Amino acid sequence: MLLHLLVLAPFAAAILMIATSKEDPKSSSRLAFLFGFAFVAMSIALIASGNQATEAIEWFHIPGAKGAVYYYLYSHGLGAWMVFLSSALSLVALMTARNSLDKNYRNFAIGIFALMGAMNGTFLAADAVLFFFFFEAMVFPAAVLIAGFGGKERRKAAMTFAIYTLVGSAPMMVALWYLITLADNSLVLSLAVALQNLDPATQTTLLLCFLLAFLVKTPIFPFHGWQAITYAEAPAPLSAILTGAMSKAGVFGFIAWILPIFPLSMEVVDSMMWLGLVTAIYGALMALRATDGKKLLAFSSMSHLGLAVAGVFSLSESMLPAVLVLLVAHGLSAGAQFYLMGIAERFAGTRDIEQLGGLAARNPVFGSLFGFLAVLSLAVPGTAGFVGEFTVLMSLWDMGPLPALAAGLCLILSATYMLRFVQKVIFGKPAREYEDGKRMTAIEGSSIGVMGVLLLVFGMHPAFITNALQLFDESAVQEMNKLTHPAEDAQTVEASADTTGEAIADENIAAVAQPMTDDDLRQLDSNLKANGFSDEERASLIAQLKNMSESEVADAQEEGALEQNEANVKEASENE
Amino acid sequence: MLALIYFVVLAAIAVVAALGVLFSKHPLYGGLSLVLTMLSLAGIYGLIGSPFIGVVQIMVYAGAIMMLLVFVISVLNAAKDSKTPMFDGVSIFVVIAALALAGLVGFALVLSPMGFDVTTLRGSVEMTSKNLFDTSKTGPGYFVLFEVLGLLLLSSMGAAVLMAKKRLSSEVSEEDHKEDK
Amino acid sequence: MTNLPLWIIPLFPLLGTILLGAIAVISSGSKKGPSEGFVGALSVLFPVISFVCVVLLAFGMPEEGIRETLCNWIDIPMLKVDIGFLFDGLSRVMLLFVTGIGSLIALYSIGYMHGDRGFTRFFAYINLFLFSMIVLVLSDSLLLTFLGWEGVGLCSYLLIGFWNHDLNNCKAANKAFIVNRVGDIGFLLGMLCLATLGGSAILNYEALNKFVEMLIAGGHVELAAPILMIAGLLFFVGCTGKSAQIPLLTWLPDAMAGPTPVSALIHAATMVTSGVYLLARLSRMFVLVPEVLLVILIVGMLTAFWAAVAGLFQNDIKKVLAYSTISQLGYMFMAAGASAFDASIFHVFTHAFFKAALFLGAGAVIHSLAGEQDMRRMGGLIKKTPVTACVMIFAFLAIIGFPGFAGFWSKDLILERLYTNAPFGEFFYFAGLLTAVITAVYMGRLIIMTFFGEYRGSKESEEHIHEAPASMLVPMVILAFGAVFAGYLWADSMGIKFFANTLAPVVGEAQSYSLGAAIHHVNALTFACFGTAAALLGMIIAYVVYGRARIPQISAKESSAPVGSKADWTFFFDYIHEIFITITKAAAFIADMVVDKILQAIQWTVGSIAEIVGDGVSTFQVRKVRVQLTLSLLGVAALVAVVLLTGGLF
Amino acid sequence: MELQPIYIQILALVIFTIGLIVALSRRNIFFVLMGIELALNAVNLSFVGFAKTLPADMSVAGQIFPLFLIAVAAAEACVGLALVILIFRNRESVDSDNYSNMKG
Repeated sequence: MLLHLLVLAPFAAAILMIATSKEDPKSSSRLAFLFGFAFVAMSIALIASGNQATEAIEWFHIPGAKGAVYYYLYSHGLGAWMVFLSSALSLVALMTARNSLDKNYRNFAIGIFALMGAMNGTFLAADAVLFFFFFEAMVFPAAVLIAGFGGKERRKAAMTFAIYTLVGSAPMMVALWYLITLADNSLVLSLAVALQNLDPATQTTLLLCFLLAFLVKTPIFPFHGWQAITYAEAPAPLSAILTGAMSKAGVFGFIAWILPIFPLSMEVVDSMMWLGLVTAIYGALMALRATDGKKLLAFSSMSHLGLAVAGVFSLSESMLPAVLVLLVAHGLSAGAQFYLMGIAERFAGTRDIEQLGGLAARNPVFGSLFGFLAVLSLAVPGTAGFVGEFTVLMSLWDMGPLPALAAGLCLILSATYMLRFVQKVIFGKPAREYEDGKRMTAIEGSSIGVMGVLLLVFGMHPAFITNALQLFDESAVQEMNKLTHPAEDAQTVEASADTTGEAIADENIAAVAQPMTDDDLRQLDSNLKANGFSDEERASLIAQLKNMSESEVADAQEEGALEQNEANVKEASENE
Repeated sequence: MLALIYFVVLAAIAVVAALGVLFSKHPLYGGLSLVLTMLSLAGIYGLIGSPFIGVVQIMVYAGAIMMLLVFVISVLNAAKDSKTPMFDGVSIFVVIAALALAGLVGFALVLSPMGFDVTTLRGSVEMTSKNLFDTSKTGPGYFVLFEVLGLLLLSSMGAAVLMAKKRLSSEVSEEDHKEDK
Repeated sequence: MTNLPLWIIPLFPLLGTILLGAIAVISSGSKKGPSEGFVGALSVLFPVISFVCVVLLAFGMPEEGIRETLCNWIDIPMLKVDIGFLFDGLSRVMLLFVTGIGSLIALYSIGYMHGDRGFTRFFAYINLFLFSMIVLVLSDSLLLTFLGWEGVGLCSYLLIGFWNHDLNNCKAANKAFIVNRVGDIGFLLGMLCLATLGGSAILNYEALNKFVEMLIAGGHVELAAPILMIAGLLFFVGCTGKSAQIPLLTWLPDAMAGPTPVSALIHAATMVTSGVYLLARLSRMFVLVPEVLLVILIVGMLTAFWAAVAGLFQNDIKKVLAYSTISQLGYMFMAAGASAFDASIFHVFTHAFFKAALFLGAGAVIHSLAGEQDMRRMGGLIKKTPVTACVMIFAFLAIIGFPGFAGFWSKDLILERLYTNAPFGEFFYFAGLLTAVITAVYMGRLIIMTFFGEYRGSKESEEHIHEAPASMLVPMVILAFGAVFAGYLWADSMGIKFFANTLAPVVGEAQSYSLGAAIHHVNALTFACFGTAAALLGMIIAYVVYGRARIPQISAKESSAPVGSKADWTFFFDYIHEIFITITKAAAFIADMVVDKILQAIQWTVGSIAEIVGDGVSTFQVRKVRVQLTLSLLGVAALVAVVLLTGGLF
Repeated sequence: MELQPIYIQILALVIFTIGLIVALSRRNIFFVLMGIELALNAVNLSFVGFAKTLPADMSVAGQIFPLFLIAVAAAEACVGLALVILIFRNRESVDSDNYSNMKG
């Protein structure tokens, strides 16, 4: 029920908003706020209530496909958090837009609700065709809003945005159609099974088709042409939603669709990771030179998302929670910064950072908030950004020191451009005389402040985020199996699904650290022996390990010991 | 053998008349040749055992539709347009394209084997009415199509009447003229 | 009184931050601002309370320290970290002087910052800094230390750029933060490196020590050494960033753009010593890799020597002190490199007193001269501000290692340990001694130029020179007492080893491992004599060179930065950093102007081709409907042909 | 020599081609309409011809469908002529090339 509400109710809200007065933003904004709060509350409830799925309703048949397309929603931790981001950012967007737009507020709210519905659908869809439907549907409200409410070059921006994203996902549509003509239906598992029977060349082609759509949406390095102009020209509240929630659809696609469906070869994983890192560094370098405040933020988000994609393709055990925390943190902080930049633009009448300056003195509350959020986006420990970036770095370290070094360079650069940004916008003296525009109102300030506080809270206790994460848990897999194969060969599907979804599936298993057993010790002993340790050395080491695992109650130490003997074994083999 | 002779004669008439449509200068002559084609086609229908269609062809097609056409042509005096050339450069292109298509399709036809089936039903009035108005659940369901067709005819009549109404006032046609620009 | 929970220590400064921050934000709209007395009282109260807590805890501390795990912090696969605190000999010392000096400097700042528009904001930052610093030294795991580590860097950024309407301050602040960030990444990667060795649990200090013990006991040191060496080097990069060592030291002189109490608290007494703290904290790990220790030793020596020479050329009173700080930090690193971690911490301790006193004294001088920082416009101030002068002179004697003063004990100890412990000990001892001479020279120059001779500023400004208010003098005097007597906690030649004993549980084992059985026993008195001689020699040189009023008159416009070859020496590392900055800028330029333009060109080409094709087809279509239909006819023909040729797909 | 279904089909094809050529190559709008009628007739013939090659029940559809086609042709002629008259009133021309005001 919650899922249906979150996906369909925004559209209903958009339709209801039509009934409100176009001339009177006050009444329509009240209704919009009400809806916005309701959606945020629902998304929190969704996170709190864990994994759930709706009944699979047959929607329609695609000619040539074996099975039906289902209207089937499924919420796992990742999707639920993304839904939270989309609804929370939409609410704040509605709040900040209230002061910037007067007459057309109603239409803006309609667009935002439609966008929110499409985004929620994207993040919750369990059926590939449904996912694709919403994935495309996101583009239209966003493009219309950009064309309707954007800056000077809004038409060009809207066209660039729409064409880039639609063309980018066209190959995915073809690949998807091809896949569902082979699969039993369009759910993840059956797609994965269908793909297994294809020859490698076809698999690679299909993979590239799918990748392209998400690469463009995220965006990743050579496909980022739409991003800067779109984020810069879109109205600031919309830019916040675009970067905070919509661009996450790309990363979400990598995690929820690419990884489970495609058996990835090492080259693909490696090149995707490097592509992510190149994006991260490239974005940071571009941000260093950007003079348009919103473009700077756009490149900064590109940099962060590149890091997230690199993290996804590190495929380490801790990848999923790490990337999720990073995404949530980035969504909140980048969103808040876009809102603030919008307020600065409204206040000073320009978004050229060379023209801005001295806002800390002219508008101290705004200045403090701006500085506060800039610091939060710098991944200072104690903020959610730090937890995300540190854990992503840790995942990257698994792939070797070089990726981690590149990511470290990216962090240094991020500090550089962010400080430059802060310095140019709020410090120093204004470069020109201007009339003050509308100041930041209490409701805007407090809503953005709440986002900052959330970042701190998540930073000190990221378990709020990571606990919600039970992607592809047992019951869901079984549920899908039932749908795929009513009775007879559920067994085989499960087996094959396990192998394909391995990258994801062992996340949960690995999370449980096992205490040392005698078997482990025996195993270790033989390992050591094979590596040329003398008898006394082995005995002493094992005695120590035994002592440690007995005496230490806390599992931290146990893990340390476990890891230690692994490390020893590893080093021993290196030594040879 | 006799059937073949009848067929050849009728076919020759039909083709010659069709070519007449193609080469006649005045649309009135073209229309009359077309009627001739249709009549000979009706004969062929009868020859191959579908007399009902042949009769309908004569009554509805040749009788009603073509007469309407000829009537309109005679009403509009300017229908004969001496300024417009009969053929132009495009025509050659068209002929080549059409012949290419025809050649390919004909090639395909010649390749595919077929022969008359002895059990084929004769397209009599009885057979037609039995199938067309079979309203039982297991039947072919042509009657629904029949009703839809009735609606189509009704609506096309309505459309024709609407357009005819516009013709009555000259102001409207001026407005149309503007709109067309 | 040991039943106090540990989290109460950082709690109060945090409360202070939140409270003062709220006051600052709320009152920012009003013209007048909140009452300074009220805000000042609040801002001193919180550090003092946590100081009292530290003292109470310190006296009842058991030998092995107090451990306390507050709650779970990060819990994901591969990374499980708790928020936990560790109160042992090392953190006791650090906390005592961090909170103590922090409280004193907060008190001093009330006078110094009087009338500033950002009065409340300043104290909010100071409290935030104390919170971060307490977390840094109190935490029981590297990750939480890193929280404090970045936190103090952030506060340093905020406080250097405190007067943010001047962009130069902002730039100095940015520089400090970015250079520190480079070091922080080293720290971060070091943590990752350790984690690959032993899982995330090893980030806990206790687990790390256990791990090291296990390695030693099992005889697997040489197996782990390569990874440990990389980790050690990375951690050391982190330390060089925070503690302004070669090569990441350029930010500290620029950081003097901040208010003077900030320089005293952050850039002299506490924050910059956190690198030394980290070395001591990880001493067990570092002693396993003597190569890294050697690197530390060499870097420390070079830094100490270079900064001392650069200090000779400075005209800005605060810059002299900044370079002196770098130089003294170099001493501490040398000590750590010679695996004399207790001596380095002892020097941190004494240095905190005399350097804070020097900075506060300099602040008082600047305050009395209404913002003048150029020493060439000072002179003869001993008559006008006798108390400040006395404080400064005591601290001066302490820093040059005059017998009996605090610096004497700690510096001598370091030199002695260098001689006995380090490889090529004689060489490093000599370098240290030479640096001590130079230290005495530039500090003597500072004292002479500031307090003796004739006043060289303008006449009208001479009228306004006045002694600082009591709220500034009291902390100075207390610190001066510290500068004199702090050294007696470990007066080696007098047989007092209190300080060494308190640190023994933390670093003792590491040191004994590093030294092995062969501990040289030398006559401490000999070293004391050499040290004293160096100090005296330096003072004499200073008097000969600068004592006879040979200070050139300067025009009012001239900046206080050194020029010519002196500048080359001073800014040597700035030039090196410039190379990296240029590379980054070039990369950004290429990304922006070349790569992005190429991508845009491709994008534009594809777009325009599509447009041209579309235009062409549409003009084609408009004119001839029949042609278009015929084309479709041909299309059908082509399809038929395809079907015929392929024989049909189905 | 007996009558073969293929003859019927070839006749239908010839008439269809002539119809197409008339419809596309003549510019007089009346000839265009007549060409379409011709092509439709050819299709009818083809339907019936094919129906005769199928056994009993299956031959029904092929013989019913031409009836529908004739009815549709009637509707088409009705509307088409009305359109021609309307356009002729506006343009004073029967040249189909003059009618094209489609702008891409």
